[in-house]
Amino acid sequence: MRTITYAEAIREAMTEEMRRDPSVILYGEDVANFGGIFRITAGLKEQFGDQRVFDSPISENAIVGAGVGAAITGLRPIVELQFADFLFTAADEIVLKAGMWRYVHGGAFTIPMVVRCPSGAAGVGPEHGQCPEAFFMHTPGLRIVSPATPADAKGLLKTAIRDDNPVLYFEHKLLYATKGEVPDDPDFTVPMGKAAIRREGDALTLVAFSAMVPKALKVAERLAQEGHNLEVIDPRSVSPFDRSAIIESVKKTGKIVVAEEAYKTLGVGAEIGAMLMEEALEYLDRPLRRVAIPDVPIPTAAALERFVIPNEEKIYSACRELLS
Amino acid sequence: MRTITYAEAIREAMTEEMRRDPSVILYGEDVANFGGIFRITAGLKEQFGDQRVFDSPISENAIVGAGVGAAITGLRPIVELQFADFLFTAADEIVLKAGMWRYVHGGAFTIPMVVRCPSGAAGVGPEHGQCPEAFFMHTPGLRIVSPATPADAKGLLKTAIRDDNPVLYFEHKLLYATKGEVPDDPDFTVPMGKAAIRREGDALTLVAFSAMVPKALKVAERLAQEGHNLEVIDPRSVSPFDRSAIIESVKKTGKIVVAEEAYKTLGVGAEIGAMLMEEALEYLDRPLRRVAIPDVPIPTAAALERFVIPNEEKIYSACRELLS
Amino acid sequence: MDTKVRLEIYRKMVLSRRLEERIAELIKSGQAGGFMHPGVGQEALQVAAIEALRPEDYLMYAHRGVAYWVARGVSLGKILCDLAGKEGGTNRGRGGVMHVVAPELGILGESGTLGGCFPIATGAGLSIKVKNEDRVVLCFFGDGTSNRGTFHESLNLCAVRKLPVVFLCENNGWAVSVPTETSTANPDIADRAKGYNIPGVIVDGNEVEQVYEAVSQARARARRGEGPTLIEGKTYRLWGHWIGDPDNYRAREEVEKHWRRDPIVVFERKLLSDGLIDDAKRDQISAQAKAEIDRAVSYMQSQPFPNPESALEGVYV
Amino acid sequence: MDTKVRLEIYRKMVLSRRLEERIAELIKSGQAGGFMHPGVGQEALQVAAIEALRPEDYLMYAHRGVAYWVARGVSLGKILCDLAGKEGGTNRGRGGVMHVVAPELGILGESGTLGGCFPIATGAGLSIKVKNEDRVVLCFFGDGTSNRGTFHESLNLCAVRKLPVVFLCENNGWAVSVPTETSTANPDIADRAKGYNIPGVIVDGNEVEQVYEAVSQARARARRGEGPTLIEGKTYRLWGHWIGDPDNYRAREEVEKHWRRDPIVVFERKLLSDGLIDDAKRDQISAQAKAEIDRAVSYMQSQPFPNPESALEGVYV
Ligand SMILES: Cc1ncc(C[n+]2csc(CCOP(=O)(O)OP(=O)(O)O)c2C)c(N)n1
Ligand SMILES: Cc1ncc(C[n+]2csc(CCOP(=O)(O)OP(=O)(O)O)c2C)c(N)n1
Ligand SMILES: [Mg+2]
Ligand SMILES: [Mg+2]
Repeated sequence: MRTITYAEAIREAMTEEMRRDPSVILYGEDVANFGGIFRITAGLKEQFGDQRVFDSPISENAIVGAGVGAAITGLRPIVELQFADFLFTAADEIVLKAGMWRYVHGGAFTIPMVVRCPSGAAGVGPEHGQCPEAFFMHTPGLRIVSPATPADAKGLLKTAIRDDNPVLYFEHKLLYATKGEVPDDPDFTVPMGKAAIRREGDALTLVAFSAMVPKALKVAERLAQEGHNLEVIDPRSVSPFDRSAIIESVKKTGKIVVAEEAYKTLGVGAEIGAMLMEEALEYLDRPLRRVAIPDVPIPTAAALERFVIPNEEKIYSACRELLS
Repeated sequence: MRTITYAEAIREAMTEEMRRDPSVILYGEDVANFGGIFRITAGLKEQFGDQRVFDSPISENAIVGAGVGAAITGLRPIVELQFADFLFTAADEIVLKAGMWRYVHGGAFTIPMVVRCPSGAAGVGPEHGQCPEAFFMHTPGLRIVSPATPADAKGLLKTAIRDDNPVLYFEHKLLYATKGEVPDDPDFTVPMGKAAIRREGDALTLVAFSAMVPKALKVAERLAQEGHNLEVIDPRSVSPFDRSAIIESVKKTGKIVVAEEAYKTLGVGAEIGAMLMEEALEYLDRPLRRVAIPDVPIPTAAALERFVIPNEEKIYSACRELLS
Repeated sequence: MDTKVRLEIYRKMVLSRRLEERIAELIKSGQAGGFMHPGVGQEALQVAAIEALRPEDYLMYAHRGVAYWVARGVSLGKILCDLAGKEGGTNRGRGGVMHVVAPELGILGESGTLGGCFPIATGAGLSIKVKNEDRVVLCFFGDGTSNRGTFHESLNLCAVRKLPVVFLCENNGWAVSVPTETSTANPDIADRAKGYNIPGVIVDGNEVEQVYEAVSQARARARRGEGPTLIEGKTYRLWGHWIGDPDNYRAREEVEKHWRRDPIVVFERKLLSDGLIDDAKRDQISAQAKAEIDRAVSYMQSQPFPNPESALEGVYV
Repeated sequence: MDTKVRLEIYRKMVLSRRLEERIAELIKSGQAGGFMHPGVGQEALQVAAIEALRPEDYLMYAHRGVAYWVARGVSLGKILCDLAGKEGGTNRGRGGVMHVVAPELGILGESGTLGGCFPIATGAGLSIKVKNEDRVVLCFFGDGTSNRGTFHESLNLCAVRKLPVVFLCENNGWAVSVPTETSTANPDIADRAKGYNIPGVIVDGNEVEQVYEAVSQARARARRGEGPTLIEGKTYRLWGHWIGDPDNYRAREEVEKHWRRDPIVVFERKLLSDGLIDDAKRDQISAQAKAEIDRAVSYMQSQPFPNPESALEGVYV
């Protein structure tokens, strides 16, 4: 085990997979010469050459669509979008091409591509700061992964690159610098669709993914000191989505809070709530609480952003309310 | 009161509003010379001239984005997308421009534009047959309207055209030919955000909008003959969303089924389920049932499409299950 | 141009035309549904261009008719099954005729949203370049489709990375009811090539030899690693936009004028005057086409509709 | 070119440069945050083009610096408040310096997704045409941004409907770390004009007179109802892409070479040799700039941060 950052974990995963499989390529804006505006791809062009790692024009439709075209003809492209929000500029390529090209063509192709999407609010407004997992979770055909730790960042990215389905890989900008232990085994991978129980407990189920996980764990510690043992569940991927992990936990706790960095309406918490109403109604002794962005575009000014993005205080009070 | 079709109602609304307000314009592919591939805009160019009604290139980003630009400079554009699915080809213009231009610019502008989107499965697959309301319901800044009757089609479109917010107006292709009574009053409008109770009852709350409404009403009749009085609620718009109408009904019935033509995961039913778990948990005596597309792209062949699109039979059995 | 090739092109043009005539009957008699956009009038452009390819090349066809598939050798029976939404086709009723596919023939499928073809073709070109393979991509699209932003992004990306993609615009003067001049500031699509520093070539799309020659040269250029070419074939859609189109937006005279340049008739005259076919041969080719189509129709009729539950299969690997 | 105009352009160029220097200090000392993309080196292009407009014209600026706003007359204090995320700016902390707006000056805002500007500018042009108003739209964008599909869709739509929009590309040779030749098949963006049957003009973007002249002509053409013009100004970004950019991807020599063509120095020399300014005048202009900026900074510092709850206001009308 070594302790490395989330950013290093992502770079390691790409490096190892590109070494392992010559059909893996990487392109996007500023990924080659500059090593990515977040420096995630630094050194990859030097290692793998300018055919397998190259800078693309500012052409998000072509970037994503070419990934689909490359994937159905034998490559395993990793494409980097500079910000997850730019998925909207290529939504047809994401939703109707990556997500459905296989199905509408009767399974004639596999689409082994990964779209790396730096997500998360960081004082840059709604065009550079969203976490749009929920948008694309509604679409059949896509895998959607949102690691919260360096180990998951590495293990899930390796799985995504090896997977034959298109994967949206959300890497939260505020997690890049966070450190954590990562196994040395070059074949260490983390399966998609398997939630991580970050902390076991029976008082309340707290679901959080991506940058919400560290916040959720702090809240759980604080409540532990107040005598409440929370179960913190990190789904890690919302497609495939480990529904049973959440259902089983709620059967035990009877209470659930979902913390996410999405707009509240039809955020991931909505699906969780509806699923529990379908499959665990009799176990629920308290109402659902969703801690999410209150349905306004993410403002840029720190004073405003802080107010709309879920933080420990808000997660804490939502849990407290249910526990009292 | 006259009896006209849903298609005629849409045309009437546009005609009257264009007559009433010279700042209303209409453009899109084939809308002028041809009168629209569904003939909805027939005759409008002849009445209002080729500056206010014109054919655009096949350029969805420019079509929608120019609508935003025209709206912030004093026009009230109605833009027609040939199929609702093409919203994905212009998602940046829809989500981040129409939806947020006002907010990020501190309220400097209003965005009085309407995007008309023919929706619904009709043997044409997932690129010409989706009902994508739920996708855009997640986004702050947009109004989303889905009329089910000729009266609502007319009244809601007039409201949408007069509204200063961007409105996605979903007109279901299979409803175009349906007939219904429409008030003569040229100032007849229907407010957004006010659900219609299509049928009163206390046995179960059945929520349905757009083309699901006639199906829901047939199911309600059938169950009435079996002695169960369903309450059928048509939200008519999912943004603004008349949450209280649904909550109040469920407090009375304790049971809810949501029927929609969206993919099940994170469809509108998900938000309804989560909302009820937040605000009406103690009133629910039976689990939620969502009748929706089982998370596969809409197949083209009739035999397959019929299997995935909610129909009376599926809605009926979902209700029956809860009633037994 | 090689005689065998010319005869093969003629045969496939005739076969395509006869097949679309039969499809029109099937649709009108309710034996098939689907969004069928007939290619009648554009067969020379479609067939000649595809004949200029090699078996290993990739094809992104457009939504305009059956000739692409016929030229590439997709069995007619499969095409009809896709049209009718039956098993026995290429996509098991999933995508219908809008998504006919044949990876073994290099046919990569179709994007139902126009312009989706450009980035996909670009990606296929990227594969070829990265894997250093000896093949190219031929990407068909209409004049109207050329106004999608994806056209611009893809041509630039292909040009700057010198990807082996041949872009072939079928400029038939109309996009549904909209004439090219109404939607397109410069109706010569090939003039856009300068903006990407690539060759832009205009040919008479109803002249088999011109099309074959232009595509052959573009293919050779792509193989030399010099990148994409933008070819524009001027042609005309002789039938409505889709089967059932009232087609009341075009002047009858205009349509009739173009019927006189029906590419099949034009090419037939040449072959006759060059003595490559005679009336007997022509009748034989047309009879063979009819027989082949009859077989395909009965194959289609013999096929079952897909099992409804199968709709749930194959979203993910 | 009118003397008053030249002096005004010079004053605004100097004011913009000094303001960006001050903004860099504010950011480095943590008194302001935000995504600031400095425009140092491109002031001639930005200021001269905007001086060629009339008060009633619309402006879509790009993300590259403050000169657009300064030239159009936005108060410096407001700009700094937007940068600092405070009240007293143009957008109440909603959009920050990426969304400076001033409808009363025709400034329509900015799209944070590059290329979003093109359709919006097109729509503003549409308004002008439909309402038959006497104004035009000036739309700035970078060379890298010109590769978005929205460029193509919008230029074609403006050209085919003859909308009064002037498209002005600031070709500074780089898009963040990517040189134009690496991302753009034809680095002369103006060559794309042919594809839309509109004039494409290349000017030295560091030469005030050339820019002013080109924009004036394009504006006149638009007003005559002849439609859009595509102008490309060759220029150079003298600072990093954003404040804090390591800027380690460009050769120092290249950057130094361009510093020798610093548009302010170039223009200053001309004004001196033409006797329009002398050293005293120059120092006075620079002193006035400093004083104005000092006032703006204290205004900014005196302004409160927005009330957090206000984040919930104003999504809908
Ligand atoms: C993005 C998108 N916009 C619109 C359509 C609807 N549509 C299908 S075919 C067509 C006309 C295409 O014209 P052109 O590209 O010239 O091809 P042609 O039909 O003339 O062969 C249109 C508008 C679509 N399928 N996708
Ligand atoms: C759609 C989109 N893609 C990428 C970005 C990130 N980005 C911001 S500025 C920039 C470079 C723009 O280059 P250019 O247009 O040449 O303008 P310059 O910065 O050189 O002035 C990039 C890639 C963005 N904001 N939007
Ligand atoms: Mg055409
Ligand atoms: Mg640049």
